[in-house]
Parts: sequence; structure tokens; C-alpha cells
Amino acid sequence: MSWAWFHRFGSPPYFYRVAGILVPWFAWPAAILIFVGLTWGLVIAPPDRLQSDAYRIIFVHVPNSWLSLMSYSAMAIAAAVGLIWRIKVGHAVAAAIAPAGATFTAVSLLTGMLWGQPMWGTYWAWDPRIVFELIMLFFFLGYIALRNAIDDVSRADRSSAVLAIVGAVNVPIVHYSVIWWNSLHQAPSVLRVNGPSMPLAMLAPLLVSFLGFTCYFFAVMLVRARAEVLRRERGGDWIREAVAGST
Amino acid sequence: MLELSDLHLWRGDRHLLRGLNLTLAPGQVLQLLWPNGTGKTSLLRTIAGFMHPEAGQVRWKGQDITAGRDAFHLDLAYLGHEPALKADLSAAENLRFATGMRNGASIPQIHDALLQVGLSGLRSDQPVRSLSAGQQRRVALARVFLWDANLWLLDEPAANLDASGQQILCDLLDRHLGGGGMALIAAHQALAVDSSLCRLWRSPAEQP
Amino acid sequence: MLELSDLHLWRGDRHLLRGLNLTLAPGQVLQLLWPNGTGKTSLLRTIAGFMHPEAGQVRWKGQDITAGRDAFHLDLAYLGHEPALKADLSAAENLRFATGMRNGASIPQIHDALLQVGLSGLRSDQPVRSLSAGQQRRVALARVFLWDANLWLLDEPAANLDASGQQILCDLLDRHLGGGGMALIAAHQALAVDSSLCRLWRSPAEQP
Amino acid sequence: MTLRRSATQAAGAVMRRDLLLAFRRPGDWLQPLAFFLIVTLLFPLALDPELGRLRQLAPAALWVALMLASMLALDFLFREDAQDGTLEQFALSGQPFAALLLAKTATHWILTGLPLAMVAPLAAVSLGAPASSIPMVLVTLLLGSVSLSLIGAIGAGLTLGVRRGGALLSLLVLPLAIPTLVFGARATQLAIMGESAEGPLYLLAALVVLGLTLAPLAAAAAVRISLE
Amino acid sequence: MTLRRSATQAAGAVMRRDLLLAFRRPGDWLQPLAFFLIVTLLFPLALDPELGRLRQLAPAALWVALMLASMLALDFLFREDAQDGTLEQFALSGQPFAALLLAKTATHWILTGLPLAMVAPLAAVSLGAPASSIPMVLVTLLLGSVSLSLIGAIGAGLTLGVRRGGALLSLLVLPLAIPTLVFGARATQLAIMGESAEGPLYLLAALVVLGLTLAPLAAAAAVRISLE
Ligand code: HEM
Ligand SMILES: Nc1ncnc2c1ncn2[C@@H]1O[C@H](COP(=O)(O)OP(=O)(O)OP(=O)(O)O)[C@@H](O)[C@H]1O
Ligand SMILES: Nc1ncnc2c1ncn2[C@@H]1O[C@H](COP(=O)(O)OP(=O)(O)OP(=O)(O)O)[C@@H](O)[C@H]1O
Ligand SMILES: [Mg+2]
Ligand SMILES: [Mg+2]
Repeated sequence: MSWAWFHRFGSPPYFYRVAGILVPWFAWPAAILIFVGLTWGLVIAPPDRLQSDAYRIIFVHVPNSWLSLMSYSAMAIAAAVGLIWRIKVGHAVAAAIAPAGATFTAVSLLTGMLWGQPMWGTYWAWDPRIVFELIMLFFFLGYIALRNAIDDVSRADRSSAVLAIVGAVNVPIVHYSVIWWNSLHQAPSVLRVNGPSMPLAMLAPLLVSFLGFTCYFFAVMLVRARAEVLRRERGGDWIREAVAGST
Repeated sequence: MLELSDLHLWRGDRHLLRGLNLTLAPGQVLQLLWPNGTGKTSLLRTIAGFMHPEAGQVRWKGQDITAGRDAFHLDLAYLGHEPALKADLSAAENLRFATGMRNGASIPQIHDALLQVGLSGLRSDQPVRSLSAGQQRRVALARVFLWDANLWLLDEPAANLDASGQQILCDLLDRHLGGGGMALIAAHQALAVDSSLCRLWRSPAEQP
Repeated sequence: MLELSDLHLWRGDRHLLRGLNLTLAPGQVLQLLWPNGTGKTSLLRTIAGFMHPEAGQVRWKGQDITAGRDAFHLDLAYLGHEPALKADLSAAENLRFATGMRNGASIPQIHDALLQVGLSGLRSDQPVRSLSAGQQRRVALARVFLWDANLWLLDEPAANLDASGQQILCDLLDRHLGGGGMALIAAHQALAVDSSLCRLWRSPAEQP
Repeated sequence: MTLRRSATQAAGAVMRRDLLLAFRRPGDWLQPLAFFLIVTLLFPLALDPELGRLRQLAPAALWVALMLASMLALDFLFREDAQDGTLEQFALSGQPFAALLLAKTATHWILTGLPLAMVAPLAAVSLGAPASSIPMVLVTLLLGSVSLSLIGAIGAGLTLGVRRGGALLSLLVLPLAIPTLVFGARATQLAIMGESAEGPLYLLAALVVLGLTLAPLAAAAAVRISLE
Repeated sequence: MTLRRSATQAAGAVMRRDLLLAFRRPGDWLQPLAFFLIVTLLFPLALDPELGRLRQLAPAALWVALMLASMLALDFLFREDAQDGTLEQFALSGQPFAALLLAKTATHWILTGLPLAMVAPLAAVSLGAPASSIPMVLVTLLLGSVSLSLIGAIGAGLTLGVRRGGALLSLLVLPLAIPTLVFGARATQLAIMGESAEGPLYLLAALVVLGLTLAPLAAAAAVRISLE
């Protein structure tokens, strides 16, 4: 296969333009899907036999949890691309993902804690998955902190990239923690080899809101990444045209 | 043979080097007498491979340095603003370890080196910390020529050196060039090296 | 009026200064051009009160400095080998805090000072870390004269400075001396200050 | 512009400078926080979690964590200023040296001790302490962090002075800090148990006063020596 | 004399140099040791000592202390060499950079991790662990300290670019170190309880291997970047 597309997408002007075009295609679906998914999940979907309405947090918790893992992986990959092939766009994307990912992780933790109260009778349990999710939050924060601590952009890019890549070991740990340790936390009930163990009436809205949050993720990521690209392309003359064009 | 072709370097938001070209042949020395803040240190660090130019390339013996980095570094001796000495070790110990990493130098060689830079008077157990600024510079110079590398990159080597120190420096340089070495020197007063080999370069604007 | 009488100073096991006498009257500058490692820095630091001489004393306005230390320090501006700048603050911020501890200097005064040392071009938020060696020296010089202290102790102030920088330094000195200030300078090339006021001192052996 | 600044003005300038620096590098004061939180988080991980046991362990965990966090930060209290020559300029400023160093120490406390004391109750609760105990825990930790910063200032000064005595920081500071730790932990424990912690609290306060009077002078002396 | 030194010779030179330096400044490696001992002694003080409970706490106390002690030392791992320009010379030595940094890390472990692991059993006993458990405790701590040093090397490298990087160091390192801590403490606990600690021990060993393969490369990358 040819790597042309790879390097083309890695060229800032091209990325800037394409990203600009893509943003609305994610923003609108995000708004609609999240709205549909949440109203469906929180209002229409039938209450659970065991946990009546408490379970409805799932429609927020699970999408955010999944996205927290996905966004970290995405960040690590983008950073690696930037570091290995010296492609600035990669760093820009990684930098753009970090805050969003941190938010997803925080939301996952918070909703999890809220859910823990009715389910486990405590907000906070020293459960592997919970702890490693918390560690992931620390990785996101550490990444952001390291970026801010280094004033020179390109150095900040590559230093933080190393951190992002190193932190990637944490992702599988979070995912498999429920299997490796006997933990309080749910074992996978959706992403299972032999199909989800969840009634469709719950699964459907879950997937819809998951799609919604994912679109939201991409929209935010692209917008921020464009800004980051601009910051890196000091004085590149394509910028003047691009900005002039966009206004 | 060192070649810089169309080098562009940014620091922060400053476009320091705009399409810089230069070649350095065996036996030649080029003295950068650019004004403050115009990019001497940045240029030397770029050649050494610490910084990465936005455009253009640095070639050593015809090969891009990013390709054969280790080989290039073995031919290179870099002396920065920092003396890069361990304050708690004696001058001789510092030199022993500095050479121990590249080409082992024997104790006599090291003492000879210290003699040449005019530091034979030191107590052997005197830590570098207790040396004066100029004495520390001299130790760093001794290290540079103990490495007998082919290409010297010296950033203001004469700083803190008294008259005799500068004379020593010039002698070292002449010997280095005589042996087919090359040197790129950032300075503010031109050093009195044999002028036939030596080019002065007063500002990044004009070409050398 | 600074007076050193029969000063004896040891560093470790070296007897650096042996009965040194010297007086500096208003409007005078004395340049120490001693060789490396002969005690320039040590002497300046002793006068500043960091080190204590084994024998002899340092008098300022007739009074031993150990007696009226704070008063003496208010008349004193010391510039050492270290620029003593905060790498994470901008040049202007550094100057504001440096003066804020002694005599408040207004923002315009500070910008004027930066202008005089030829740093008006800097981005106002550029941290000192990102300045070149010579630019940092210039900031340190700006601090010295913003303090408008009576006695300047400068340790190799011309280090890292290009030609224009050295010219600026000389102008500052001339102005300082013209205003009845005094200066004691360690250097390796004599600075071209108005020679009537200026004495050169080539080795600790001879008297100035 | 030669009118001499008063000592308080000078100290103020020093504090403003350090605050600005911290603002430029949020990492510096966020780190002890993160460190503290992570450490308190480590204990439960290191044990198999069981809230009853955790609660007994809480005071020890909190205080050791607090102490280590502030120690870690203290190592940087003077070192950087010493290396770049700023301390020399302080010594030459014609201002009372002890006052300037006290200003530095105070800023350091504001940036590390204070936030630490603020988040500590949170950590305490996560370690199973009852919410009702929070105010007392807060007070004890506030007092404790103050005296830790002061004690640390002495240590930092001494480690500057003695080139080869890096061990001094812990060998001198930790023993000095032990009384604070003991009384502090005791007070916290009583607070968590819901009993009156007056006794140890008074002792803590006494330690703070002692520190305020002695530490700046000791530190100033130590640092001056290191400048020689 | 231009014959090129092999990578191992170069690494050897680096180790000898660091050992000599440590010999000149015993403080640097005595400090973490003293720190560790005092911390482990603090626990009995911070709690009211009652051996039964102490024994339960021993693993947690040991491991947290071990971790913090090595953290404290880690900040010195590269910083000094970075400031005085030695690391630049390493990078220009034409030798594999990762190997040189690994050599530095190894020396650092010999000077801090090893002694720590050696005195730890002592501390364990003082915390009420049975003498019979000492060998196992020793093994777990040895393994743990190795991987802590390796992880720390990454953090130290990353924070070089930042002045006062100690600020970020622990924030970056502690999350990485938590698995080591969890398994290590579990193993120590089993050892103290006199049960078989094989499971966690294997995991610890796995972490060490992982660290040995990844850490030097990551650290080298990080340091190179910081030299820019
Ligand atoms: C602070 C507490 C919690 C945290 C940090 C947390 C974290 C996570 C994470 C990271 C995931 C994604 C795992 C993966 O995709 O591999 C997840 C999934 C999930 N969580 Fe939680 N969780 C918490 C509490 C809870 C509670 C209390 C419940 C309800 C009993 C719950 C139910 C679920 C479910 C059903 C999934 C989807 C499982 C799957 O199909 O993969 N979580 N959680
Ligand atoms: N992050 C940054 N942002 C903006 N400008 C920067 C940054 N880093 C460096 N610079 C500028 O780039 C230049 C670097 O100069 P360099 O140190 O190479 O100068 P030099 O020729 O060595 O000067 P000197 O003779 O004083 O040593 C300086 O003008 C400095 O202000
Ligand atoms: N602890 C010590 N033991 C022995 N000698 C020492 C000690 N400390 C300093 N010295 C010697 O004292 C002298 C100090 O010199 P100083 O730094 O004052 O020289 P200087 O005139 O400033 O030199 P330069 O021109 O290089 O700056 C040096 O020769 C140094 O070797
Ligand atoms: Mg320079
Ligand atoms: Mg000197």
C-alpha cells in the first residue's frame, strides 16, 4: 500500500482544511445522537428488574468510560506518530485529545462513584479498575502538566509524547482489571466474545448515546487540533490564506 | 568535510537562520563573530545534533548527520557555554572519565594535557569546584584536545581566559588544523590563528 | 571611598592575597587584569563581604564593613560570574523584583534601562531562559545601574558581550564615574574607559 | 529613586516574585498536592482494603504523606536561588536577610503547606475518617504544615552550606520534625475517633511559635555560611 | 589513542565515575537510607504502637517508605549532569545513549535501591514482622526497588526539560509505580503472614523485565529531547 495519504494528512495545510470540513459532520450528529440516546435511555427505556432506575447512569457512565480508554489510546498513537515520523500534526492531535480525554475519565469516575453508592453501598472502593482508571486520569493530567511546564512548543510536544506512549501500558490494565482481579466492578457485559448480555431495550439507547459521545469527541478534537496546528505553523504563509479564507 | 546547505532554524518565534550555507574543509577554521543573540550557540548546537533545523541539512563526509549520528559524534568535540565538569572531582579525574567514554587516555597523557593548558600547578586532589572560572575553562580545553576529534565546535572558548590562556588556545588550534582538523568557533574577539586557514564571519546576513 | 589595608586572604591551602593595600576614591575605576586563578573573584567577594580575610580590613567611608554591613550593601552593586536572573521570568520582571528589594524602579525606568543595554527588541513575555548568554549579561548590567549604587564590583562584566555590548558597558561606566561613582572591575581585556579616571592593575604582586 | 525600601517592602517583593514564579510553573505547587494525594492513595493499595483498618491507619498515613510531600518540596526552597546567584543578591540587598528568607518560606508554605492541608481532609475521608472530624483534622494539618515548612527552611539552608552533607536535610529535618509528627498524628487520631484533641493541639501550636522565632535566624545563618 | 571504546567500556566508565562521585559525597546515598529508616520508624510513632496492628501495616509502611525514599533520590539521577552539561557530552560520546543512561540508573540503584532493600528487613522486624519472613521480604524489596529505579529513570528524563523538575517527577512516576507497589506489598504481606508469595513475585519479576526493556529507551528519548 502507498503511504501517500499518510503524509498528505500529515501536512498541516491539508489537515487544517480537511479538519475544518469535517467538524460540522461530527458536531451535529453529536448533538442529535446524545439527545436521542439520553432521553431514550433516561426516560423511555424500561427500568431494570434489580436496580429500578439507578441503572440509568449506565447511559452516561459506560460511553464515557469507553471513550476515556479510546481517547487515551488515540492520544498515545497520535503522539507516537508525531514522535517517530516527526509529523507536527500528530502532536497537535494528541495535545487536542488530552483535555477531552481527561474529562471523559473524570466523568467516568464521577458517574461510577454515583452508581457505586446504590450498587456497592459506597462511593469509593479500592477496586482495581477504579484505581487504574484514576491512574489514567493522573496520566492525562501529567501529560497536560508536562506540556504546560515546557515553554518551547516542539520540546513540549516530544517530551509529553514520550509520557503518553509510556502511559499506554495502563489502558489494557484498566480494561482487563475486572478479569485479572476478582473485583467489585462489572465484568464486560457488552463487549463480550459471545455477544452482549444485555436486553436490546437497554443496549440500543446505550449504543446510540455512545455514538453520540464519540461524535462529540471527534468534533472537539478536530476543533482544538486546528487551533494547535495554527500555533505550530508560525509564519507559514499558507496560514494567512487559510485564516483569510475561513473568515 | 562539513557541509551546511540552506539551513533554516527557528527558536521560539524567531527565525534565526535563513537559508545558511557553509562548507568547512580539512585544515580550515571558521570564526563566527556574530553579534549577541544572532544564533551562534544555536548554530553550533544544531550542527552537534541537539536541535533540529526546520529545513536544510547538515552533512559530514557527505552523509546527513541524522543518518550516521554515532559515527559523526565520534569525530566531534563540542565545548559549550557550560564547562561540563564534575565539581566534586579533580581535574585529572574529570579528564580520565571524559576520555574513558570515547578513547581511553593514559594517566601520563592526561597530566601532559593539564601541563599544556598551564594547570600543572594544581593539587592533584583539588576538586574542580575550587578552581577559578578560567582554570575550569582550561580543563575543558584539555578535554577537547584529548579527544583528538576531527571537528571542533567551540562556543566562546576564550571566555574567562587570560592572555596566556588565549595564547594556549591559539596554539592548540594551530596544531589541530595543522593535523588536518577543522574548527567552528563562536567568539567575540577574533582569535589569532594562522590567518591563511582562518575565515572570519561577522554577521549571519552576509555569506562567509 | 573604599580602602583595603594589608589584606591577607587564603583559599583552601593557597595564600592568595598577601598584604594587599588599595584605595578607591569617588570617580575612580580600577581594573584588575590579573592572570587566571590569582584571586580577582576572591577579592571582589571579600570586599562584598561573602568571604572573610585572615588579616587586614576593608573600610567603606572610613568604617569597617563588618560593622555597618547593611548600610554598605545599600551602596554596593555586585555582579558575579552568575547573572543572578530567574530563568522563568522575563527580563523586565527580573529587573522589577531586583530593584523592588532596594529602591523601587518604575516600569518606564526599567524599559529605559533595557533600551540602554540594547534589549528593547525582546518580546515582553520572553523568559530569560530563552535569552542568549550575552543577552543575559546585558540584563544583569541593566540591574547594576538601575540600583544606582555608589560602588560597583563587576566580575568579568564583558564576558559574552559583543563589540556593541562592550561599548554600552563603557558608556555606563563613564556615566557612573562622572556622577562620582566608583568601580572595581575584574577583566582580561582592559575596558576603554576614560583613562584619566582609570587605573589598570596587571598582577597581585605589584601595587596598583 | 534612591529612597531605601523598608524591610517589609523588600519581603513583599520577594513574596510577589516567588508567587509569580509559581504561577508561571504551576507544576511546582501542584506537585506536592498530587504527590500527597497519590501517597494517601498508595496506602490502601498496599493493604488489602478494609475500611475499619484503613481508619486506624489514616492519621499515620496522612501525616507521613504530609511530611514527605513538604520535605520533597522543601528541597527546592533555596537551592535554585543559590545556584543562579539570587541568594547572593539577597544577602547584598542591605535588607535583613532573615526577613527575606522568612518571606520565601512563607510563600513556600502558601504554595505547598496550605493546599496540602486543604486537600488532606478529603484524603482522610477516602481513608474512612468520619466527615464530622474534618474541621479538627484541617486545623491540625494547618498547624503541622506551618512548623514543617519552618523546620524545613533550616534544613534547606544547612544542606546549601555543607557541600557534601546532602544527608543533613533528612538527618536533621526529620528528627526535628518528629515531635510535630507525633503530636499531629495523635491530634488527628483523636479527632477521627471523635474525642477532644486539645492537648496535642496546644503542643503543636507551641511548636509553631518556637519555629517562627528560631527558624528564620538559623536558616539565615546557615545560608550566609553557604555563600562564602 | 583514537581506538574507539566499546559501549560496555563506556558504560563502565560512567558507572565508575558515579560511584566515585558518590564516594566523595556520601550524603547522596546516605540520605535516602536515613530517610527510609526514619520514615519506617515514624509509623510506630504516628500510631500508638500495638504489635498486632503494626504487623498488618508493615507491608504498606515498608513499600510506601521504599517508594518515597527512591523518589527522593531519583530527582538527583540526571539533574546535576544536565545542569553542568555532562549529559550533552554523553549524547555526543558516539556511544549508545540508552546504554549510558542505563549505566547511570544501575549505579543509582546500587547506591540507593540496594541499600534500601538491605535495611528494609530490619525495619520490617521493627514493625513486628517475624524473622522467618526476612528472606522473602528481602527478595520482594530487591525486585521492587529495581523496577522503581527504572520507572524513575523515565520520570527523571521527562522532567529534565523543566527547571525544578522534581515538581513534576512524582506526579509522572507514581502512577507508573503503583502496580509495582501493589504487587510488592501483596507479596511482602504474604511473606510476613508466612504464606507463599509466588504469584505476586512473578508479576514483580515481569514488571522488572518490562522496565529493563522499555525504561532505558524511553529515558534516552526523553533526555535527548530535553537537551534541545
Ligand atoms: C468509580 C467507579 C467506577 C469506575 C472508575 C468505572 C470505570 C469503568 C470503565 C473504565 C469502564 C470501561 C471498561 C472497558 O471498556 O474495558 C467501565 C465500564 C462499565 N462499568 Fe464502570 N466504573 C465504576 C463504577 C461502576 C459501577 C458502580 C457500575 C454498576 C454496577 C459500573 C458498571 C459498568 C458497566 C456495566 C460497564 C460496561 C462493561 C462492559 O460491557 O465493558 N461501573 N467502568
Ligand atoms: N524560546 C524562544 N523564544 C524566542 N526567542 C528565543 C527562544 N530561544 C532562543 N531565542 C532567541 O534566539 C537567539 C538564540 O541565540 P543564541 O544563544 O544562539 O545566540 P548567540 O549568538 O549564542 O548569542 P551570544 O553571543 O549572546 O551567546 C536569542 O536571540 C534568543 O533571544
Ligand atoms: N578550596 C580551595 N583549595 C585550594 N585552592 C583554592 C580553593 N578555592 C579556591 N582556590 C584557588 O584560589 C584561586 C581562586 O581564584 P579566583 O576564582 O579568585 O581567581 P580569579 O582571579 O577570579 O580567576 P579567573 O580569572 O579565572 O576568574 C584559584 O587559584 C583556586 O585554585
Ligand atoms: Mg552563545
Ligand atoms: Mg573569577
